[in-house]
Amino acid sequence: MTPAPVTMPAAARAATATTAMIASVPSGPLVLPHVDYGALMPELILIGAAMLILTASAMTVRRAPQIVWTAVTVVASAAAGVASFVLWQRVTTHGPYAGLSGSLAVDGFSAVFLLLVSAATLLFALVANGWLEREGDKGPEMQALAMLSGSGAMLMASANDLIVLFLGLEIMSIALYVMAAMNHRREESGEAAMKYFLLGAFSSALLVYGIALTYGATGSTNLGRIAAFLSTEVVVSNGVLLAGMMLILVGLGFKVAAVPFHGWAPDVYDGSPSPVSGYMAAVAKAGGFAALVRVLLSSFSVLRLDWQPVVYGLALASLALGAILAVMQSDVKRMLAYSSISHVGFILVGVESGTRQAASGAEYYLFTYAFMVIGSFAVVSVLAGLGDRHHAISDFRGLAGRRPFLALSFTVLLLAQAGIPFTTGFLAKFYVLAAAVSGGFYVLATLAMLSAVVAAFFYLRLVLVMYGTGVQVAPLSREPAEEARRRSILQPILAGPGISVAGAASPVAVVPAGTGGGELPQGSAPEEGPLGGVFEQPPAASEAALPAMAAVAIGACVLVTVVFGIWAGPLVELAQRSTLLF
Amino acid sequence: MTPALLVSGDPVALGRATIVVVAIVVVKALLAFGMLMTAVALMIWFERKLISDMQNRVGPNRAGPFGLLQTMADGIKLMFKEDLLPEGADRATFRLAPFLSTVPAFLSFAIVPVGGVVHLFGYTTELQVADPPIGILFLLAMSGVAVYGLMLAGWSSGSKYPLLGSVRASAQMVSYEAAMGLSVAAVVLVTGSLSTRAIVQAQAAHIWDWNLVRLAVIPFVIFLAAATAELNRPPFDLVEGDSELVGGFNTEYSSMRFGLFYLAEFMSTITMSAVIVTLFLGGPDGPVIHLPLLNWLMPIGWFFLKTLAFLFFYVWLRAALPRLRYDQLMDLGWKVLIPAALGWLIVIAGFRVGRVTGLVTFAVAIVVGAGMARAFAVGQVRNRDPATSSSTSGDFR
Amino acid sequence: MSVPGAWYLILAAVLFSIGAAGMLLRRNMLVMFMCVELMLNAANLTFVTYSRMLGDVAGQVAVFFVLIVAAAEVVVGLGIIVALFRRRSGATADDFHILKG
Amino acid sequence: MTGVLAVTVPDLATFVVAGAVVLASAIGVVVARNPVHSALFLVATLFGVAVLFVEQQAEFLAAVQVIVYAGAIVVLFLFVIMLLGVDRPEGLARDPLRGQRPLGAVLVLVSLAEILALARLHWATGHGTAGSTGGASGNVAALGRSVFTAYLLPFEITSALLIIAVVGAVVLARRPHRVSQQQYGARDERMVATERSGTGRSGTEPSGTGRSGT
Amino acid sequence: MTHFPYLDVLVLLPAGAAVAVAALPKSLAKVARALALAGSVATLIVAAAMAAAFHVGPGGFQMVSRHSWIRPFGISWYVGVDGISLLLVLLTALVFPVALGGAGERRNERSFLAWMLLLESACMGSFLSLDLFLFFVFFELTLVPTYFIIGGWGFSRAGAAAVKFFLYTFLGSAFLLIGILAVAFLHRRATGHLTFALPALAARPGFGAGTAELLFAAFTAAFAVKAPVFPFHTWSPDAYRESPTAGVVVLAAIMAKLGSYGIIRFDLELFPSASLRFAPVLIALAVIGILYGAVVAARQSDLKQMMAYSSLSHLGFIVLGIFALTTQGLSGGVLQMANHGLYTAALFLLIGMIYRRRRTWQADNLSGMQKSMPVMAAVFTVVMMASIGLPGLNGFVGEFLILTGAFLTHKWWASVATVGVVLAALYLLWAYQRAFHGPPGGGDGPLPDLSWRERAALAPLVLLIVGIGVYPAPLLNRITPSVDRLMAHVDASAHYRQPTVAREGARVLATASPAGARP
Repeated sequence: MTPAPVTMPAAARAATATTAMIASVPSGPLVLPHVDYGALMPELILIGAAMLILTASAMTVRRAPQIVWTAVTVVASAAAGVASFVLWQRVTTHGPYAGLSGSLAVDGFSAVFLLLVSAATLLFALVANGWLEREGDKGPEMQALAMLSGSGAMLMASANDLIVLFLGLEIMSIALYVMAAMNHRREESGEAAMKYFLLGAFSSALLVYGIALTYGATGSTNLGRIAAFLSTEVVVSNGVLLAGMMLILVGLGFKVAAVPFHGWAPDVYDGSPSPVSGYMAAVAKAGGFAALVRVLLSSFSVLRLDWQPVVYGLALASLALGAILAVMQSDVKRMLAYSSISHVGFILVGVESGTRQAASGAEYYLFTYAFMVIGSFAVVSVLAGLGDRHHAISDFRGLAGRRPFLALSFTVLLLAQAGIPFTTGFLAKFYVLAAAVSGGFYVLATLAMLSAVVAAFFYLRLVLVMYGTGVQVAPLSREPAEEARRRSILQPILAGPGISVAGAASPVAVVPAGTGGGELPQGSAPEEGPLGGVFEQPPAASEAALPAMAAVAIGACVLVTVVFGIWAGPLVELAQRSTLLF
Repeated sequence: MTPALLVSGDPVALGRATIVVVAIVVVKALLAFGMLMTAVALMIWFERKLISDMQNRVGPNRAGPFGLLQTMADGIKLMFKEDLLPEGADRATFRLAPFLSTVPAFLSFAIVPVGGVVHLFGYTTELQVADPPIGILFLLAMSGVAVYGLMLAGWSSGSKYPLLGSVRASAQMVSYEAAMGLSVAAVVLVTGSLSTRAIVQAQAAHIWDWNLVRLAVIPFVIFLAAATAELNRPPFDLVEGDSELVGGFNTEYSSMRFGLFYLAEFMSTITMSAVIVTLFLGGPDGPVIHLPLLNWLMPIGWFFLKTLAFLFFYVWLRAALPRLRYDQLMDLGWKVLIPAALGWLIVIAGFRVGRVTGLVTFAVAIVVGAGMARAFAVGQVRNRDPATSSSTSGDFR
Repeated sequence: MSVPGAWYLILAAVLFSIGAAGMLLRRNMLVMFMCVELMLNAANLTFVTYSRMLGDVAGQVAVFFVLIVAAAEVVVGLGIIVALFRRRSGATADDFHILKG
Repeated sequence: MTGVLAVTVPDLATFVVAGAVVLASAIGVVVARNPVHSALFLVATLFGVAVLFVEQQAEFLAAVQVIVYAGAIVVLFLFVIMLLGVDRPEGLARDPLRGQRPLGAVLVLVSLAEILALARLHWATGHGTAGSTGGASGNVAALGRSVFTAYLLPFEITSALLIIAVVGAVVLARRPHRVSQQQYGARDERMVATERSGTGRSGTEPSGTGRSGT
Repeated sequence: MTHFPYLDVLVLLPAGAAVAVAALPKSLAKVARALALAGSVATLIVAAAMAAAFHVGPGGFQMVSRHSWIRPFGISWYVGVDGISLLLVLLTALVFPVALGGAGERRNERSFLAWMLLLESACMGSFLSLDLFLFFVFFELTLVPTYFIIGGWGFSRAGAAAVKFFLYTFLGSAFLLIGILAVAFLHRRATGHLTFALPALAARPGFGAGTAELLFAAFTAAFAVKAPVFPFHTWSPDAYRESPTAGVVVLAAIMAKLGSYGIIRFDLELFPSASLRFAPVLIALAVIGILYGAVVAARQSDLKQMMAYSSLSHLGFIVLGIFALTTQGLSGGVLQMANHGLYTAALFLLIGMIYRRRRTWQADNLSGMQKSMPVMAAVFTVVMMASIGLPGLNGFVGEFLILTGAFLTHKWWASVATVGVVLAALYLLWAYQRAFHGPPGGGDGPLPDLSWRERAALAPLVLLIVGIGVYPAPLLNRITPSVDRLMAHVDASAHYRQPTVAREGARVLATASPAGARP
């Protein structure tokens, strides 16, 4: 096996491949292509493990405890991670190539995404374990579907053919539709799945039509051949190609929940089981962006001037709407959903510049964001209680007193998402902004940072709530207490637009609008330390034990976020190197 | 629309059509239709007579010799009955449904090679209405479409029992279609072509070239069972189980519309028998005396003989077997026929590659089959025990 | 000589638009889903037409895959719809138990 | 592509008829008030498309289209419609979201116009690889070959897709555990009222759904 | 020269102590305070040692420590100290132990101490960084501990104040980050080399004058918010009032200097010509801030609020000194940063001590404290006088240098600014009179005077206030070479010459005795 070192715009090679394919079609013995199992190993491991646990569960009378399925999933994901790493090693030593009749791109870019998906699946398995045990959901389906979905995302990331891309996307999404519907105790779960499904199907229809038009315009669905075609032919005002490209963009935009196509995200993140929301946010975005970046930056890089304005618009809209709407949420999961939309905006800011740096920036962002968001939803998942219902912001009140570990972890993860230094979140933002700035998109970068400020507001609000500050402790009676609690939570929210929006526009306007000075009642000494009350108050919600596996997952997420935020070199270099092999 | 599908492989579609060619096609179609209609009339008589014999009754004996014209009489009676349209019916659909049922039944017959090749007026033509390159897929397509007739008939009646009957019918037909397709796949695998003509020709040499033998009976059995279910014939006639559903999907129908359903059912039975003959029993293959007329009449004779055997078989089944319970029906389809068909297909494929591969595949298939049996057993246990239950059984139990 | 490909493509584009319009206009989940199928069909028609115009079988292969995907989507989508309805008004689906033969 | 004159009559007729059926039925899918009628129109569209496939030497796909789409997919649709008893006409009069209807229509029209304008009949610019897709009967073989050579990977990964579909169907069909449902939250799940619009033909309801048809 | 890695230790030692404190088991919670104090004192000792090892004379960076951090971006751990940062590092090292010792929080003490130590680390990092990225990281990092300190240990409306503080400063940094990126990438475009190191970027900027002005605006936005300069100050009264004593001490004494330090270090280094161009604007803002702060402060009866506005006024002086763009003014500005840090810290500590005794900040509710607390009254007087700018105390030296420096270039603005000095005297003395004179009232019995512990905390501040006032030469000796270097850089890059008098004047001052400081 001597894989041909194909870099994408290798026109000549693609051309010969085309003729070879056509010539081989009509007659003669069937020559199967060389199957590069090494390149497919991560996907194969995940699919195989999924099959294994499904079969095993069907064969045993007594339902095996959930931990068994989790263990298999963890081992399989770890193995897939190792396989991805081996692949990475191979790519770094032998160079990238297109395997399996050119339908699979084996390069650093895909290897990193394989690694990312493996890690995400592993973490998901850990988080989901506790969730499934709590909900009394026996059976391996959740874990199996997660692995299958992961394999779909992997295929998307390494697809070198639009058809493979489409199939990968469908494998990923269809599994996610099912996973979204798997909370039997919540009405919202079914509706979330429904909404996700309908819009997902709609978007994939758009994508398919886009692929069809692209196929017609370029004569191939192979990304390499499309690139070759576009680089050799002078395509002047090819409307079909543009329409096809835009439809592909829109289809993938739906998947990553970029703004005009984001409508499903909040409901779906809210309604789905919390671990699934995290997985969705990490893996679906990773897969979608991997495909988007590959398509835009390799095949359609010639048409840069055509897609850049669109991506610009998407990025801007995602940034603005994601951040502003997140501020208005009173539910943590919805807030995280909107925040994920603003993160999408950030990644698009990076993509916009269309350089190699953009690819690695997006990659780094997604890689680190996966840990943050899975960790965040893991915390939500642990706290949400039976039925996965309690995730209003008010449910997080005074968390620090009750669950210091969770509060601290969540704080770190939220701060990382807000982009605080010495976390990977900051570096990720820095990375994509660097890509944008180096591409000359100063205005976009600045607007992105402004959106980050708005975003910081709602992350911090949640942190504050967890640490019980700014909120007076509830009086005795129950109902008004609930009301008061809501109102006090809402107070910063109501003040929010005043502070954030006006604040973004002109700092001067804020004091009168917001929480201006000098209004303290004369003579009455201000109550000191709202924290005190919180610590003395008995915890309101019933305390469930922290599932050990979820704790491990959260800890791992936090560690990755902080450690690689400080010891930044390795991950950044990984991202940088991976796209050198792009 | 469908004629376009039909003739695509024929000269008409390729733009080489002359008037004569078109005429031949038209004549063939008309001939086939007439033949089928006659066959249906005879089949109804045949069934009633045979059943009554088996049940020690006399059966129809008034109209015509041996009651041969009984069908005719019934048909005329139906024709003149009042055509009722139920109050709650969805009118258009109610009217459409019988035709949706009849047309596929007839169209399926188009691909069946009735005999060999004849030379008439300087033109060579095959004794079948059409031989499209996708041949046998057309059968599957038509049997897929046939569901609509039943389904819509039940639904559009706007009443309870027909709806239940039609929901059952559609579930049953869709389920068994899978098994049927898989056993057809086995045939296609050994033939290497989808064309029915090619399938028949591949079986022409010897009796052990018949797919019945070459595929070691199993696909044949599966196809037979699946076809019976597709036809809603006993013992799979839950669709119209009179004791439970009054009359099933056609309860609200009367007059000729009812007659059309009846017609469709018998037409399908005949067509299906013919298809089985085509697929597994070599079609018109048989010893032929090479004389000018006989050499093309005898294959037709063989074909009719074989088909008749299956028709007899169907009637016999009806007389001999009780109706299945719905869950038994579904279990048979999903847990026996489909896995068996699939497994056997793989084994055959293995043997096509090489003997060792085939044996290995066979062993693996047995192991997998054992595993599956185990899994089904587990499922049974779980369904009985509500504590461990996570029932996956459908809503129709 | 057969009909020019462009005619087919325009037909497909119109079909696609009808599907998209239906998706946006209707609120019945099942009908919306059917509209998605219309869109997929439009894409398929486009693929087949291009396949003929380019003399390349890849387009037909793509249709093959789209069909598979559509089937898988339908299974899951309808499963979700059924699950949703069953949970919403517990009665509807459970009453089918009388079907037990 | 040569002009219209070169088109043979049967081809043209087939295209026109099938195309008309496709478009008319597609519109029917969208505007039919009863989901069952929508489904039937969908079948008609599918058949029309199948005919167009045949017209373009894609017989295999035409057959698969009918088998898979008409034979399985739409049947499933109808099945679900009947199973759930949602076959009541939908009140199209009510605009779901204020302004969504006109907006949607305008959006679609604009995109259609844009696609058509962008194309301006320069539909295919890719490399024509000359020659046909294999002729009348070679088509299926060519397709099969292609699937097992150039498209081996996508072909194989569809298995994952189908597994997911199966597992998904099983998971979704699974009832929540009875015990735990009593234990928690069964009540309020049931209390959520259904919002079915329109007045149903109660005759078609299999049983008892009338009480939810408020 | 292989010397002790003073700077690395200075940055990392408090962070290490923070981790150690946070990681202490609950059973050892009592040790936390001692440990934290030990950590901050150790930092102070290291800082002192560093100051001792500092070479007086050369204006460049010393004790540079550089290690590659994120190689793909050319980002490195690059720290160094010069005369300008030296002072601020010392101030930081001093104020933190004082704040911890003088105004600790008992509730949830470990977290508080950990956050404080982390904040110290971040401040140190900001003052020492020579890499723009590194600076930004530390600059941003200061927000988090501050946010938690205000939000967690503040007063009734601390939450809102903390959020406001965070958002405002974060908003400023948003522009800063883009500015930094732009500077680096423009540099790369010009040189083909991606780096964030300040000296490299300052030596060869890759942008023209127009771009420089935009970038200057972006950088200055961040610093102006942080400082705060007049129209960007609105977060500060809330934050000052609501934060706990230790927090406000650090906020006013150290954090505010981050802004002015940033202006000196980055604006002047990177965009000399733009600085020159925008100097009038900033001077105008500074003077408006001086007057506005003073007037508003005069109208406050809340002591803490008054001090907040007074800080605004004093910080205006610093900005005025910087943008006078004369060696004198700049030196004065740098010196005044340290001075202001010292007396503000002391004042806020004192106010905190008053609050601890009387649970109020309202000057009207306090009266006659002089009787019961003579020591406190004495200390308060000294510190207050320093704040007013009484000759012989440190405030005077700084303000005098600033005003003389500014007078050379912006005569009218400087004249107007002097009104601020007068106003400062007015409101401070008035407040003093209301709080300390008159009949003792409102309280419950005689109040205890300053405890030994409190005295220990205040002592170093008061000593330095007096010491610098009397003998500022050692500081000016260290500041002036760096300022000279900077001014030379500005002159060279902007084709500008500051008045000769200014340069020479500062030199004379640096070597002169306190008496020589008189005009």
